[in-house]
Amino acid sequence: MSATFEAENLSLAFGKVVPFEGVSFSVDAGEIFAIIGPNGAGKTSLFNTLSRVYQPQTGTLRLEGRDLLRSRPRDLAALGVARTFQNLSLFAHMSVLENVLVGRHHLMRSGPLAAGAWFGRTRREEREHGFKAQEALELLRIADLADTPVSALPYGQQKRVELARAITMEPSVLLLDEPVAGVASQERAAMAQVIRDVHRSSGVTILLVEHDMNMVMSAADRVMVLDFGKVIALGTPPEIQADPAVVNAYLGKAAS
Amino acid sequence: MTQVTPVRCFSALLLVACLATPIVMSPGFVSVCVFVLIAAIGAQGVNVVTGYAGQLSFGHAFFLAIGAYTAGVLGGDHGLSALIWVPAAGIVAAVIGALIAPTAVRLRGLYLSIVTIALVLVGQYLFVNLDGLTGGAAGRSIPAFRIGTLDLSPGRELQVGPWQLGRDQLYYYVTLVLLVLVCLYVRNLGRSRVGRAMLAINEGELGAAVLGVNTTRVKVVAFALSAFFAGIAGALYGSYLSYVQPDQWSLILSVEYVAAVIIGGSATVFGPVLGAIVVFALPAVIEKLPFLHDTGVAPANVAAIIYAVVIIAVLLKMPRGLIGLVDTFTRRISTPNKLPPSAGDGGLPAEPPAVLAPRLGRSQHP
Amino acid sequence: MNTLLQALVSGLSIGSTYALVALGFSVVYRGSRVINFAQGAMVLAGAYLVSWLALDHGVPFIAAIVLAIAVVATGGMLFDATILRRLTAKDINSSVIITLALSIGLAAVIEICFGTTQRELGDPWGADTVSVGAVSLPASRVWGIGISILVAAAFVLLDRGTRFGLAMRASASDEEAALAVGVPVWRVRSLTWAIAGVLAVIGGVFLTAYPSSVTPTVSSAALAAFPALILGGLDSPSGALLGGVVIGIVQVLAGTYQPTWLGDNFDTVAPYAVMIVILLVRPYGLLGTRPAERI
Amino acid sequence: MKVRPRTFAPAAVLGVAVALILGACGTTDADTTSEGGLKGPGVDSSAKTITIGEISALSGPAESVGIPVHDGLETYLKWFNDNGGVDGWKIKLDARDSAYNPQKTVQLFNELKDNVTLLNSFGTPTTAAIRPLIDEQKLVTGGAGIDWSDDPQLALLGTPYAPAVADLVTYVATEKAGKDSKYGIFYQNDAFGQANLAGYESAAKTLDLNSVSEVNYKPGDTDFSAQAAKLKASGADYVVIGAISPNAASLIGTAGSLGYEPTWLFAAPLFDPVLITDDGTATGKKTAVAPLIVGHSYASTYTTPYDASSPAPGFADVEAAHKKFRPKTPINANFTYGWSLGKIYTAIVEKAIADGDLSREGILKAKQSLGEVDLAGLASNPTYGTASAEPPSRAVDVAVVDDTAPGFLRVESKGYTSDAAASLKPSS
Repeated sequence: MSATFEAENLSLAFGKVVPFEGVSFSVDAGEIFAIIGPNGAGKTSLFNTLSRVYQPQTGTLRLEGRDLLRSRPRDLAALGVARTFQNLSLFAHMSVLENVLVGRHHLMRSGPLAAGAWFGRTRREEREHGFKAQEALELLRIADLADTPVSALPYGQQKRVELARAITMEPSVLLLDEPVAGVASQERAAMAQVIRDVHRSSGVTILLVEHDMNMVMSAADRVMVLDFGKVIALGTPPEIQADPAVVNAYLGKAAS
Repeated sequence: MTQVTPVRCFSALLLVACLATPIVMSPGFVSVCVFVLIAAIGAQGVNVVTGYAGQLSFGHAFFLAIGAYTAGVLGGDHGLSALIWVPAAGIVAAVIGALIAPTAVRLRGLYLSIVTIALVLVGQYLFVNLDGLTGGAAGRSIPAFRIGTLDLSPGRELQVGPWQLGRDQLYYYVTLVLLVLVCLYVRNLGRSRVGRAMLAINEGELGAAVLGVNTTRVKVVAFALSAFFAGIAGALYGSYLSYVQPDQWSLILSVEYVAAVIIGGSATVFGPVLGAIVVFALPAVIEKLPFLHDTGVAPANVAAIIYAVVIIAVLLKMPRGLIGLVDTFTRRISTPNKLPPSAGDGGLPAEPPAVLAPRLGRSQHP
Repeated sequence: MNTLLQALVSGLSIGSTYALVALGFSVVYRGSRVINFAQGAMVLAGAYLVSWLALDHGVPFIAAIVLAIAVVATGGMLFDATILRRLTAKDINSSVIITLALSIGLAAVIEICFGTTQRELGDPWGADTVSVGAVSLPASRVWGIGISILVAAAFVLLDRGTRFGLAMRASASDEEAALAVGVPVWRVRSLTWAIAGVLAVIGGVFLTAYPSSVTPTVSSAALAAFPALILGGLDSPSGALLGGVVIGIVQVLAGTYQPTWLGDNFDTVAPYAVMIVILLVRPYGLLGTRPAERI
Repeated sequence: MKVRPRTFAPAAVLGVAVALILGACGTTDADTTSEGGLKGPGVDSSAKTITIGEISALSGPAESVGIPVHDGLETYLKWFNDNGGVDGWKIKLDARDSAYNPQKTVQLFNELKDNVTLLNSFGTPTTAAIRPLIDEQKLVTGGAGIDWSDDPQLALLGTPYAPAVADLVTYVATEKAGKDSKYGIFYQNDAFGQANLAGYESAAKTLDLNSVSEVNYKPGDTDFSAQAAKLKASGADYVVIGAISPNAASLIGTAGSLGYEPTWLFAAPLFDPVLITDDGTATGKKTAVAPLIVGHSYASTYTTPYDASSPAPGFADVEAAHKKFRPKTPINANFTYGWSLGKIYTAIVEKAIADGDLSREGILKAKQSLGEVDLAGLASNPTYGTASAEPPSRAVDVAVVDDTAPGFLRVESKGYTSDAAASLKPSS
C-alpha cells in the first residue's frame, strides 16, 4: 500500500502554547486511521493543521507526495481532501440541501454570468449536482429534510448534514473530527455504519478523531495516540489496547 | 397545468397594478415610482455584495456616480444610444469594482465598511477634479434615455393604443423592465453555485474556504456584480434627473441603499425592492399627510423622524426584514397543503414565497 | 518654517478633537461590536444643548456642559438598553443601520428645535488668542488640546487601572466568557455608551467653539474621525487617540501644502488616503488585533 | 408528480422582447400648443385663481435662506389678494419643500407642472436638475439662488453672483485700494462658489489686479486652519468671501487668531446679518467674530436694508402686510427679496391678463415684453426683455459693513456697475 498522508516532525506553537510537537505518521490509501488522546492532547489542532487552517512551525506534510504546507484551505477540496468539524461548520441559515451543495462547489463550473441566464449548462449542472447531493442525504437518511434550514435541526441531524456534505465532495481523503460526539448513543451506531459503508464503497482514506472507543477500536485499521502534543503510541487497535503507556495516559483514566 | 391559486391571483393583481400605475396615477406619484424603481435596481447590487456575500459595503454611491458619468460621456458627449450606454455604465462600474475589490476584500468586517466609505469620499474628490468627464464641482448634464426613435427627452411622448405616454410614464416602463431583468438575475444567482458560495462566505468564511470555495474570487465577483447594478442604476438615475453634481454621490446615498436592502430583507429577491419602496418613497408619502402641514414644523423633518422610527421598528420586530411579512401573507392566503416546511424563526435567507418559486430540490419529492 | 510649525499646531488642535470622537467610536465598538453611526448626531446634540443652555438660558458654561453630558450620556445608555440590545437579528448590518436610523431621527429633531442657521456655542473664550513665538491658536483650541489630553488620560486610567476597566476589556474580548466569570456585561455595555456620550459632548464643544460655530454640518466631523479610528485599530482606544492626532495633522498639512496637480480639496481625502495605505500594510490598523478565527 | 423545472427564462425573453418592441416604437413631440385666452395650466377661470408653484428649501441645509424668501413671497401674495388682486383674479401659492435636494425637486416639479402658471424655484443644484423640464414646459420660473443662464423662461431678480462679485471687487480696487494691493478669494467648491470665482477672476483680469491666492473648501468642511494660513501666507489685503455664513465666520475667526485681518468682501447676497449679531437684528447680541468684520469689510447688495426705526420709502406696504399676515418673522434682506419676487410674478400675470393670454406662451410673452418692474425702492428695478442672456441687472449697491446701520450695511454707492461685470457671460 502506498502512503497517502505523510506527516513528518510536525510542530505547532502559538506563543508559549504548544498544541503538538514532533508528530510523524503516515496514512496508507484506503486506510481508516484514528487519532485518539485525552482532551487537550492536540488532536483538533493537528486536524486543523492537516486541513491547512493552522500553519505549523516545523515539519513536512505531504498528500500523495505533494507538499501540502504550500496549499491554502480552499485548495484542499480540489486535492480531494474533505473534513468535518468537531463543533460543526454548517451554514445555519441555509437549507440542508444548500449546505450539501456547497460541498460540490469545486466540482461545478458555472460562473456568475451563466448562472444569471439560467439556460443550458448551468441548469443542467445544478440539476445533476442536486441529484448527487440528494443521494448523499439519502445515504444519511435525511433526504426528507432537504429544504429545512440547518438551524432548525437537532444537533445529531446537523452532524449528519455535515457528514453528508463531506461525502458529497467526493474526496479521496476524509478528515472526520469527532463525528459522533454529542450524538445520542442509539444514533452512533448508525453513523458509524454510514462511515463504514462509504469507506467500503468508495475506498476513501479516512482520518478520524474520536472519543468513542468502541467506534475507534471497531472501525480503525490503525490508531495513533497523542498525549500532551506528543505521539505516545501508534499501531493496530489490539496493539494500542495492550500498550501500557496508552493505558496509563488515556484508557486508564477513561476507565477509572 | 397552471393552477389558479390565491397567490397567483394576488400576483396577477399586483402585476396589473404595476403596469397601470403610470396611466392612472398623478405625474408626481409616477415620478416617485421611477426613482424607486431605479433605486431598486441599485439596491439589488447591494443585495449581492451585502445580502448574499455579507460584505457590508458603503461604496455604492461611488459606483452609481461611475454609471451616471459613463452615461453622460457616452450618451451625451458621444451621442450614443441607450442600448450602448446602459450596459456600458454597468460594465465600466463593474470593471472598476473588480479592480478595487481584490484590495478591499483583504479586509474583514467593519474595516471593509470603512474603506468603502473612503471610496465614496475619494470618489467625490475625483469627480470634483475630473472636470472633463464630470463637469467639476458645478456638475454636468446626463442625456435622456434614447434608443433609435424611442426618445425619453422632456416633451416627447408615445401613443400606445388609447394612452399617451409622456416622459415619466416611459421612464417608468423602461426601468420596470430593467428591474424585472435584474430581479430574475438575482434570483438565478441565488440558487446557483456562485450565489450559494456567497451565502456560505456570509456565514463563515473559513468554513466556505475549507469546502473549496475560492473566497477571494467569489467576493471580488460579488463586488463587481454589485458595481454593475449600481452603474446601471446610476446611469438611469442621472438620465432621469438630467443633471448631476459630485455633491450628490455622498455617503448618505450609499446608506439609503444599504438600509433598503436590510429593511426589505437581505439575500432575498424581492426584499430589496420592498426596501427601496420604503426608503425612497416613504418620506415623500409621509410628507403628503395633511395633518403634518398644520404643525408649523417642516413636514420633511417630521417625515425623517417617522422614517427613523419605522426603520428601527422593522429591524426590531422583523429580523428578516419586510419580506417576512410578505411570506407570512402569502402563506396565509395559500391553501394549507401548500405550506412550505416550517421555516424556523431565525433570520434565514428567505426565498420568494415557496409557491412562486419552487426549488430544485423540492421537485424531487415523491 | 513658521508655516510648518503653525500647521503642525493647528493639526494637533483639530486632531485632538478628532481623537475624542474616534475614542467614542472605539469604546462603543468594544462594548457593542457596532460602529455607532449616530456618534456624529450625538456630537451635534451635545453642541446644541450646550449652546441652548448657555446662551438661551444663561446657564454657566461649565454647568451647561455637565448638563449636556448628563442628557447625551443618558440618551446613549437608553438607546442601547431599549433598542440596540433588543435587536433579535444579531448581525452587524442591522446594528449599523439602527444607529444610522438614530442619527437620521436625532438630526431631524435638532433641526426642528434649532433650524439650520449657525449659533454661537456660548463659550467663555470668545476671540481670545494664545500666541507663542510665531505660532498662534484661538484660546478655545488650546483648551481643546488640554482637555482632550485630560479626558484621554482619565479614560486610560479607567481602562487600565480600575475594576470597571478590566470588566470592560474582558467583555470586549469575549462576552460569553466574561458573563461566565461574573462580569456584569450589560452594565459594562451601558457604561461604554455613557462614556461615548461624554466624549461626544466634549468633542462637540471643541468642534463648535469659536472660531467655528454650531451648525448641522458639525456632525460630519464624525466622518473625519473614521480614518482615525481605523488607523489605530477599531478595538484599540489608544489607537483611536493616536489616530485622531495623526489625522488632524495630516489634514492640515495636506491643506497647507497640497500641490496644484493634486487638484482641489485633496486635504479632505488625505486622511483616508493615509488610512488606506496603512490598512494595506496592516489590515487591522496600527494597534488593532486580528480577531481569532473560529470554526 | 412530473418534474417541472420552472425557470424564469421565458420571462427574461419576454422582458427583452418588450424592450425591443418599445425600442421599435418612436416617440413624437408632445402636442404643446395650448389654447389661448384666459385658460392655461394653473388657471382656474371659474374661481378666477391663478396658481404660482413654489419649490423651495423650507427645511434642510439652506432653510435659513429658503424660509424667509418664501415668507416674503407668501406675504406679498396675501397682501396683493387682500387688495383686490388683478382684475378680479386672485393668486394662489402652492409651496413645496425641496429640502435643497435635486431628486426631490424633480419629483415635486412633476407633481406641480400641470397645475401652475408660474414657478418659483430655489437654489443652484435644485434648479439645475429641473432646467430641461422647465424648458420643455416653457414654464416661466424665477427665484432666489438660481445660477444665471440664457434660458428664456428664467425670470431672475437682482444681479447674478458673478457680476455682483465683479462689481464689488472693481469698486474696492478703484475707489479704496492702493496700486500694489494684493487680492485673494475664499470660495465653496461648487457651482455657487465657482460663480463667485468667475466674477473675481473677471475683475482681476480686467483691472490687472495682483491676485495672490485662490483657496477653496469642500461643502461640509468645518475647519479652515489651512485655508486661513494660506491666505495669510499670500499676504492678500482684500479677500472675497464666496462662502455661506457659518464657513465665512469660521474662516474669518481662524484668520483673526493668526493675527491676519484683511478687508473682507461679501458680494450679494452673501453678507448675512447673523455674522454680526446672534439673531441678525440690531438688538441681538454681538458675535465674537463681529469685530473682525465691522469697519473693515465691504458688501454688495441689491435689496435695500430694512431699518425698523426709520424704514426706507417703499417699506410701507411691506410693514403693513407684515403686521397683518406675519408679525412674528423678522423683515430682513431675504424677506424683502421674496416680497420683490412676488411683485415681479404679479406684474407678469397682470401683463398676461391684459394681453388676454394665460397659456404658457402667453405668460412667456408677457414676461419678455414686461420691461422694467417698479420695486418701489426695495431693490434695484429689474428689466425683462427678449434678450434672454441678459440678466435683470448687472449693478449693485456697494456698502461698508457698519454695525450701526440698518442691516449692518451703510451704502456708499448706489447702482454701481463695472466693465468686468459687463463682460461676463452666463453659464450655458
